[in-house]
Amino acid sequence: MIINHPLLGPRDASEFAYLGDVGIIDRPTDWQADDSIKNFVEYGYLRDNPAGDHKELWYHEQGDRSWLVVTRNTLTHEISSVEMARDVARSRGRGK
Amino acid sequence: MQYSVFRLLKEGLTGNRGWKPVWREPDPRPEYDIIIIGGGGHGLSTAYYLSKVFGRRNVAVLEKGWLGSGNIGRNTTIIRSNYLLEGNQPFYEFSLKLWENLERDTNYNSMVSQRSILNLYHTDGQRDAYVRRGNAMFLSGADAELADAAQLRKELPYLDFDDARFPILGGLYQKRGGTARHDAVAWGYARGADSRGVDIIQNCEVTGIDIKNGKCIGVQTTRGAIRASKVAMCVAGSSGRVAALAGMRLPIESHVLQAFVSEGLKPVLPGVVTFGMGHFYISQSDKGGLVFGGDLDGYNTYAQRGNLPVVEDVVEGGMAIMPFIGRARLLRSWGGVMDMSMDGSPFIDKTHIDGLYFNGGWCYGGFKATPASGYCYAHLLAKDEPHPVATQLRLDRFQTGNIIDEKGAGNQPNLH
Amino acid sequence: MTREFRVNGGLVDRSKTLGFTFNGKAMKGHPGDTLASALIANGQKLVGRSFKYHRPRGVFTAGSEEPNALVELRDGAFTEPNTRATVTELFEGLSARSQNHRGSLEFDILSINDMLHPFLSAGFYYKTFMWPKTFWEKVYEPFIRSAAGLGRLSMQEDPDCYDKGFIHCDVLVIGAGPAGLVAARAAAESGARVVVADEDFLPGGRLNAETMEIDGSPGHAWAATAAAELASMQNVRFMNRTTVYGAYDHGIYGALERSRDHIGDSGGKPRQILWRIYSKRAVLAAGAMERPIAFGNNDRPGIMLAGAVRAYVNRFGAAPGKKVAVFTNNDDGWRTAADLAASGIDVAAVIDVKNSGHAADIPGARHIPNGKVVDTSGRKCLKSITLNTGEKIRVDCLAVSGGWNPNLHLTCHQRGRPQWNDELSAFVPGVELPAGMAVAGAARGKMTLASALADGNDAAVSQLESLGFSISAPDIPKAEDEPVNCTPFWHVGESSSRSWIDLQNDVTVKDVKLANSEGFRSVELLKRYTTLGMATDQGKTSNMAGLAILAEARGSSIPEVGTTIFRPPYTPVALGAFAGRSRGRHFRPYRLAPSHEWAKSNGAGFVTVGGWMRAQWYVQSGENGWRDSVDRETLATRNSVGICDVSTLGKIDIKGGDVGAFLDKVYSNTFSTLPVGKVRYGLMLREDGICYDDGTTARMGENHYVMTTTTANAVLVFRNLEFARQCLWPDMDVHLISITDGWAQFSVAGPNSRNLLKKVIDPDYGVSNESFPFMACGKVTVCGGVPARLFRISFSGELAYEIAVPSRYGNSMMAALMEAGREFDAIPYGTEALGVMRIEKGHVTGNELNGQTTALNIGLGKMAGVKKDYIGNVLSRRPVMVSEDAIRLMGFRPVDRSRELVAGSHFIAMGDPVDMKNDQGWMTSVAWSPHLGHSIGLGFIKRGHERKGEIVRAVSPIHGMEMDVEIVSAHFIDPQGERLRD
Amino acid sequence: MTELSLFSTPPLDGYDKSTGDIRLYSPEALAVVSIALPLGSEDSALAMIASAYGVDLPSPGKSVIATDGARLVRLGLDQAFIIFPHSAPDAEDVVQGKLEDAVYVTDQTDAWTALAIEGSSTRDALERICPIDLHPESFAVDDAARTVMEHLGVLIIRAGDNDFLLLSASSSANSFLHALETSIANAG
Repeated sequence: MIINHPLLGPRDASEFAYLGDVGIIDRPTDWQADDSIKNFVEYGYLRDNPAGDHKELWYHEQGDRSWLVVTRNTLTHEISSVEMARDVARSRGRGK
Repeated sequence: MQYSVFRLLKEGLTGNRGWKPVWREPDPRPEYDIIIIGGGGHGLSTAYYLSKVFGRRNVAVLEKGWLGSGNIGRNTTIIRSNYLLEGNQPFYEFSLKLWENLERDTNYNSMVSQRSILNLYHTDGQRDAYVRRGNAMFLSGADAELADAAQLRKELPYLDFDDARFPILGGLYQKRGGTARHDAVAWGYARGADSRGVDIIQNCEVTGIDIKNGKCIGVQTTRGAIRASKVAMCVAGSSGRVAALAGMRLPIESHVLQAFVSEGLKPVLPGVVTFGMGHFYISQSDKGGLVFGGDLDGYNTYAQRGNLPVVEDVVEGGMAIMPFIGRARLLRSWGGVMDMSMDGSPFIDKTHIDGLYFNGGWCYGGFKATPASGYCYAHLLAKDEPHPVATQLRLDRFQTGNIIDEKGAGNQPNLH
Repeated sequence: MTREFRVNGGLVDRSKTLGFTFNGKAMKGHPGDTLASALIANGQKLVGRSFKYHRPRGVFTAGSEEPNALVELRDGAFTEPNTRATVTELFEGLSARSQNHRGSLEFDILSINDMLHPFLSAGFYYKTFMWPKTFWEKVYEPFIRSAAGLGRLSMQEDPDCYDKGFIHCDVLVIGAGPAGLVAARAAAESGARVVVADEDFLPGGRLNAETMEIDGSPGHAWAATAAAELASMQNVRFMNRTTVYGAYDHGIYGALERSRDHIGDSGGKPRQILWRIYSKRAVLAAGAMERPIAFGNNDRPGIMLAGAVRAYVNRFGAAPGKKVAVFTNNDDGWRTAADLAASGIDVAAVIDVKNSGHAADIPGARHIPNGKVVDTSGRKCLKSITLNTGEKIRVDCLAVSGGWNPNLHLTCHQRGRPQWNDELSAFVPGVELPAGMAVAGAARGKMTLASALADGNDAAVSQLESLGFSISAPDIPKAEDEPVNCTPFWHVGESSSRSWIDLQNDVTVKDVKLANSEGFRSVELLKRYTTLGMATDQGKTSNMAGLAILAEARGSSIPEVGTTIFRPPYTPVALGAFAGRSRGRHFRPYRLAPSHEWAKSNGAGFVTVGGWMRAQWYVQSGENGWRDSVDRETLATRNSVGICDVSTLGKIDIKGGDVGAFLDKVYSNTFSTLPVGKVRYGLMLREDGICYDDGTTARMGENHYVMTTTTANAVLVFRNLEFARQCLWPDMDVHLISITDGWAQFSVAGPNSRNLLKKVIDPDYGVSNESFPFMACGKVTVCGGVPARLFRISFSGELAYEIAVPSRYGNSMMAALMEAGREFDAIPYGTEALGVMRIEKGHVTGNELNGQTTALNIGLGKMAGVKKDYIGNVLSRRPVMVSEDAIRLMGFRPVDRSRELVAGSHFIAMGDPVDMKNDQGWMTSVAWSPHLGHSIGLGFIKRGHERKGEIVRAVSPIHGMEMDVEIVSAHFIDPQGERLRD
Repeated sequence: MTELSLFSTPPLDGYDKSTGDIRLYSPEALAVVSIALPLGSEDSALAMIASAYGVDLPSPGKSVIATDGARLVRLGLDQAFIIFPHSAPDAEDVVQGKLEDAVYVTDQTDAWTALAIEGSSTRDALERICPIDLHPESFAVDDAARTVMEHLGVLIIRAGDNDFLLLSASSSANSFLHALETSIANAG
C-alpha cells in the first residue's frame, strides 16, 4: 500500500506502523468518574470495525515520526484522505 | 450412507454409480428452534454436536456462500493444544481430544494427522516462557516435551543451526499436535449434521436480525424471514458486520492473515515447525505442498487478500530457519479475514439480547478450536450454561479485568 | 545430432549447438531453444509422469501454463524441482531429470495406480483409511505422502543468492506481445517513464510462434525491431525474462526477473531479482492461452495444444510429430495445419467439430467436418486416434484446439470477478480492475492481430491522458484480421474411456460428474473435492473445461456456475527470491554495543538481545564452563568493582516546557516534582493497566529529561510517547529524540566504584557521597575534558554509577575504566552476572514484565499513584486485577539448599493435586547466587505477600521435577538498601 | 592519578572504497545536531535560524546549505537536523551558541554514521534497497527522506547529481555498510 503523507508525499506503507481506529484519540478525560472503568473499557476495547471507510491511525516510524489519520476503505483498501493526527486530535478537543 | 473400504470396493466394481449426495440442499423452513448463522467450520460443528450430543435437530445453518467457504477453507490446518492460560488451555486440550477421535465419530476421513508441532526458541527467556507453558499444558492433561539443540540437530538436521542470525537453542514439542485436512473437516461435520436432520442452507445471507422487546425472534435473509427461539452468530471474520445487524459493537477487529502453499514436493517435513524470532510456521500437506504462514498484514480489512511486505517477511523467516527451501516455489497465496479479539482469546457467550448468542474472536486459533468451539457452543445453546472448559470465554471479561492475554500484547488486536 | 525432428526456419541459432542431458542421456540443442523444444527436436516424447495415476505424459504446451513437462533441473544443491521445460531456456551443460516415478521414467512401478483407478475416484480417501485409529499416521499417510508430491528438494542450503529492488514508473506494460509493444511504444513516445516486462526471453509473444505479418514484414521481425527501439530509449526499461506475478494495492506489482537462470553458472551474481514495481498506471497485455478438448485418453505423449505445435514448428524449428492430425472447434486450429503443411510436415487430417467448410486449404490433409476424436492409442507415445465414426487414423501427434482464454489472472488479484463473453465463449476481465490497470489485446478478448494492435494503442492512450501526457498521433501498425470463429465444445460425450481435464492432478470428466452428484456443486467445492486446478499450473489449461462440464452436469450455464478466483503468484516464484538477502546471518541487522571490539578481544561470548549483541560473560583461563565465569564476575563486583556496557538500554532525550506534566501522564509515578540533578525510577503501564516498561529518568535541566527504557521496548516506548504527545496531549510542548546510539553507557558497580571513577572523572567534579548522593545525576568531563554524563543508580544493589560518554569514545572508555580499576582488580561483567545480581536484589526484567502483570503483581502497587490521571491508572483498578487472590512477586529458595530451582515451574500448595485448578503461580527467573551459596528465584504466587515463610511445591512436570521451596522476600541481599547509599 | 585518555573510534572511520564507477566512503568528522521548534514559538525559532544561518529552514523533506556550509535538513514539522563538518564532541554547544534558546538542541553526531555514495550508477545500486523514487526529477538535489533499507532506518539526502549522503544508526553501521556493498556488487 502507499500512504500519501500530507507533508512528504506518497510513501510505502511499510515505513509506517498501524495502530487502529481513530477513536483511540478520544481518551476519557474524567478518570475519577464513578463509571470511569466502564468508560475506559469502552475506550480501550470497543473500536469501530466497519466494512467500508475506516478512519485509522498510522505512525510514520521510518519517516518523520508523525502520527496520521488515514481514511481507508476496508473492502477495497482505497485511501481517500490523509491528515496529520495532531490536527485531528485538536479538532476532537484534545489539548494539554 | 456408511463410508468404508468395502463400500469403496463395491462402488469401484460397479462404476461408482451408487454414491449418494453427501448432504441435502433444502429450502429454508419458516421456523426452527435454533438458527446458526455461518456455515463454516464452527457453525457446522455446532450443528453436528447439537444434533448428535444434545439431540437438538430442529436446527438450520445459514451460509451466505457455499458451505465451508470461510476460514475453514483457507487456513494452515494446524491442530494443537499448547496454550498457557487457564482460560484457554483446558478448552484447546478438550478440542484436541475431540480431533483425535473425529474420523470415527463422523465416519469421514478428515485426515487428522498427529505429526507433532515444534516451537523453536532462541533465547533463555523464550526457553523459560516455554517451560512455563509446557508445564501449564501438563497441568491441563496435555503432552509437552522440551528438546535441546543437540536433540533437534539429530531430528531436523536441515534446520539452520550454524549460520543463523538467531541461533536455535531448542524447542517445545507437542507430539500430539499436527494437521488436518481443513475442507474435509467441514464436509464431515456437514454430512453428520445433515444426516441427523439439520438443514444446511447455502447461498442464504442473513440481512437482518429481528429483535422484539429485547428478545431475538429470528432473522431476515436473502431467502426470506426465518423465525427461531435462539439465534447463534458464528461468522468469524464477519462478526463485526453481523453483530451490527443487532446493533452490537464487539471487542473485535477484522484483519487479514495471509497463507501460502508451495508446489508439491516429496516429503521434507515430518511435522509442524514454528520460528521463535520471526513469525513463521510451516507444515507439509499430504499432497506435498509446503503450507506456511506468519504475521497479519496488520491493518483492519475485510478483503481476503494481503500485500507484499508481509509475504516477504514470512518467507524471510522461513529461509532463516530452513535455507533448503530456497528453490521450492510459492504456488499460491491467499488471505483469510480473522476476527481478532482485544486480548487474543475467543468468546462463546450469550449476548445482552435474550435469545441471541455469540461465538467469535478466534483470531488465528480458529481452525484448531473447531471441534471444541462447536461442542461448547452447542452446550451453551442447548443448556444455556457454558461448558466447563469455556467458562472464561465471556464478553464481559474486559469489564471485570479477567483478560486472557496469552502473548501479553495488551488491547491491540493486530499484535496477538 | 539427429535432424529427424528438426524442420527449417525458426528463431533458434543453428550456427551454435548446446549440449545437455535428460535423465543422463546426452542431447543437443541450439541457442533460442527451450528445454521442451530441444527435447522435441531430439524425439523425446515421454517427459514425465502424472501426479495420481503416474500416467506417461509428454510436452503439452509451449508456455508457462505447462501441466506435464516438469523436470528436476540442475544437480546437487542446485536441484530445482518442478521446473517447466517449456520455459526453461537451454544452456550449455544443462542437466534435467524427469520426476514423480518409482523406477525409471519408462517403467514406473506406481503406474499400478492406473490399474486401480476404479477405486481411486475423486475424494476416495475421505471415505476410507479411518480404522484402526493409529493406522492413519503409521501406515496409510506415510504411503500416500511418499507417493504424492512431485519433485525432490536437495535438502541442502540454496547455494545461489537472490536480490530484490524497487522500480518506479508512470506506466507498466505487462507483456511484450503485439498489444504490449504498441502500448509501450505509445507510452514511451509521450515521454512517460515506462517499464515493459515480459516473461519470455524473446519479446514478441505469439508473434514469434506465428507466420503472420505486420506492416508487411514477418511478425517476429517487427517485434524484434519494436523491442530494440524501446530498449534504446532513455525513459524505457525493457525487462525480458521478467514475470509480473502479482497485482497489489495502489499500483504496486510484484515481478520476478530470472537474471541468471539461463546461464549455467550464476557467477556469484543474484540468480533472480524480486522487483516491486511502483506504477501510476499499468497496461495488462498478457495475451491469451489455448484450451484443450477432453476426449478418451487425451493425455498421451504426442497430444498437444494446436498453438503449441505451431510454436514448436514456427519458432523453434522442432517437429512434434511426423504425421499430425488437428482436432479443433475453431478456425485457429486450421492455422496450425496450414503452418505444419508449409513446413513440410505430413498433416493427415483436420477434424473440425464444426460443420463449416475449409478455413484454409491444407495440401494432402483430409477435412473431417462434424468430426470428433473419441479415443487414442499408444502408451508412451501416441500411435493412432479413433474418430466417432469408428475410423482409426495413425498419427504420432495430435494438435488440439478448444479455443482461447484471455490471460486475465492479474485482473483477479484484488478479487475482481471475470465476466462471461458468449461471443468468445470465454471469460474476459470484469469491470472491477485493480486501480490504475487497463487491459489490452487478447487479454481483453481482442483475439485478432489487427484488433489487438489497435487495442494496445487505445489502452496506452487512455492511461497516458489520465496522467496528463500529450500523445502524438497514433500510428497503428497494419495487420490482418484473421478468422477466429469458435464453437463452444468442451468434451466428447461419446468417449467411454477416461477423458482428462486436469492433466497434472489427473482429474477426469467422470470425477467432475461424480463430485456434482455427491453435492459438491459450487465451483469452489468442486475444486477442493477433486483437486481440479490445484496443481502447479493452477488449472491454466483445465479450469475452463471443468467449469463447462460442471455447468452441463448441473444443468446451468457457465456464468451461473462462475469461476474460481485467481490468486498470486501468476506463475510459481522461488522462495529464495522472496527472502532475497535476508538469510543466514543477514536475516536481520546486528546492533553492536560501543565496546564490542574491546569485549571481543577480552574473552567475551555474545548473546542476542533484541537486535543487539551483548557480552554474556568473559571467560578467563582456567574456568570450566560459564558458571565459573559468572560466579567470578558476580563476586568480584560485590566485593570490589565491576564494569558492564549498558548502552543497549533505550535512551530518549526529552525537551520542552511541559515535559514534567507529560511524564506524569505516561509514568505511573510522578516526575514533575523531580529536582534538577536527580534521577527517579519510573514504571509505565499500558492503558489496560498492565506493566509495560520501566527504567530510570533523569532531570538534566529545567526543560530537559533523559529517559531510559528497557533494551527490548525502546522502539515501542518511543512510538507510544509520540502518540501521547501528538494525539492525546497535542498542546504540550514536548520534543523527543532517541539518543540510544549516541551515548556509550557503562555501569560501574561495587564498593570500589567511586574510587575507580575518581580516577576517570576530571578533578573539577566532585563525586563524594555528599556532593553526588544516591540518585544524583549531572554532566561531567572525563579523561581530560571529554563530555560525559554521570548517574548514581544501581541495578546490582551495590554502590554503583552509570557513566556515559559519546559513543565514539565507548571502546576506549571501556579500556580506560579497566585501566583505572586495575588497582581494585576491577572486572568486566556480562549480562549473566547482571542477571544474577538483579535477581539477588529483586529487580524485575522481561521475565516479570511479560505483558501480563500489574504494578500490584510486581509489588509496586503503592508506587503507582492513584491520585493523578496517567495511562493505565483506571483499568488497573478492575475487580479481578485487584482481587485478594492476585499474584505477587516474591523470592523463593529451595528447602534443600543443594537443589537448583527451575524457571517456568508452577507453584502448587502442599498436598494439592497438580492440575490447573490448583495452579498458584510460576517461577519467573532463577539464578545461582554465589553470594548466598544456593539457588534463588523470583516468581509470582497468589497472595504471596501474606505467605512469607510458607513452603510450597515448585513443579516442572516437563522436567519430571518437583521440589519444596520457601516463599521469601524478593530482596535477597541488603533489603534496606544501605549499600546503595553509603 | 594515572593519565587516562580517550580515543575517538566511530564506526566505519576512514572507510573508502571504489567499485566500478561507484565510490562509497565515510565522510570525515560530520557533526549532526537535532533542533526542535518549541510549540507556539515556531515563528521566532524560524526567524532565529534564518538570521543565524542566513537561509530559511526549508519545508519537510528538503534541505538547504547555509552560508557557513552547514546543511539544514527539515525532517518534520517541528524537527530538523543541522549537519556540518566538526570533530570535537561539542557540536551541541556550537549550535546552541548560534540559536540560543530559540530551539531545543540535541547532539546526534554519535547516534548516526554517515556514508557518502558517488558515481554515475549510484542509482542502480541504491534501487536494490531504497524504496524512495530516486529519479533525478522525482528526488531533486538537496531533497531528503527518512526511510527504511534492509530493515534499517536511513536518512538519505541527494547531495549532487549522482551523489547521496546516507545516515544510519551507528550501532548497526556495519550491517548497513554490508547492505550497500552487496547492492553495489549485485548491480555492477
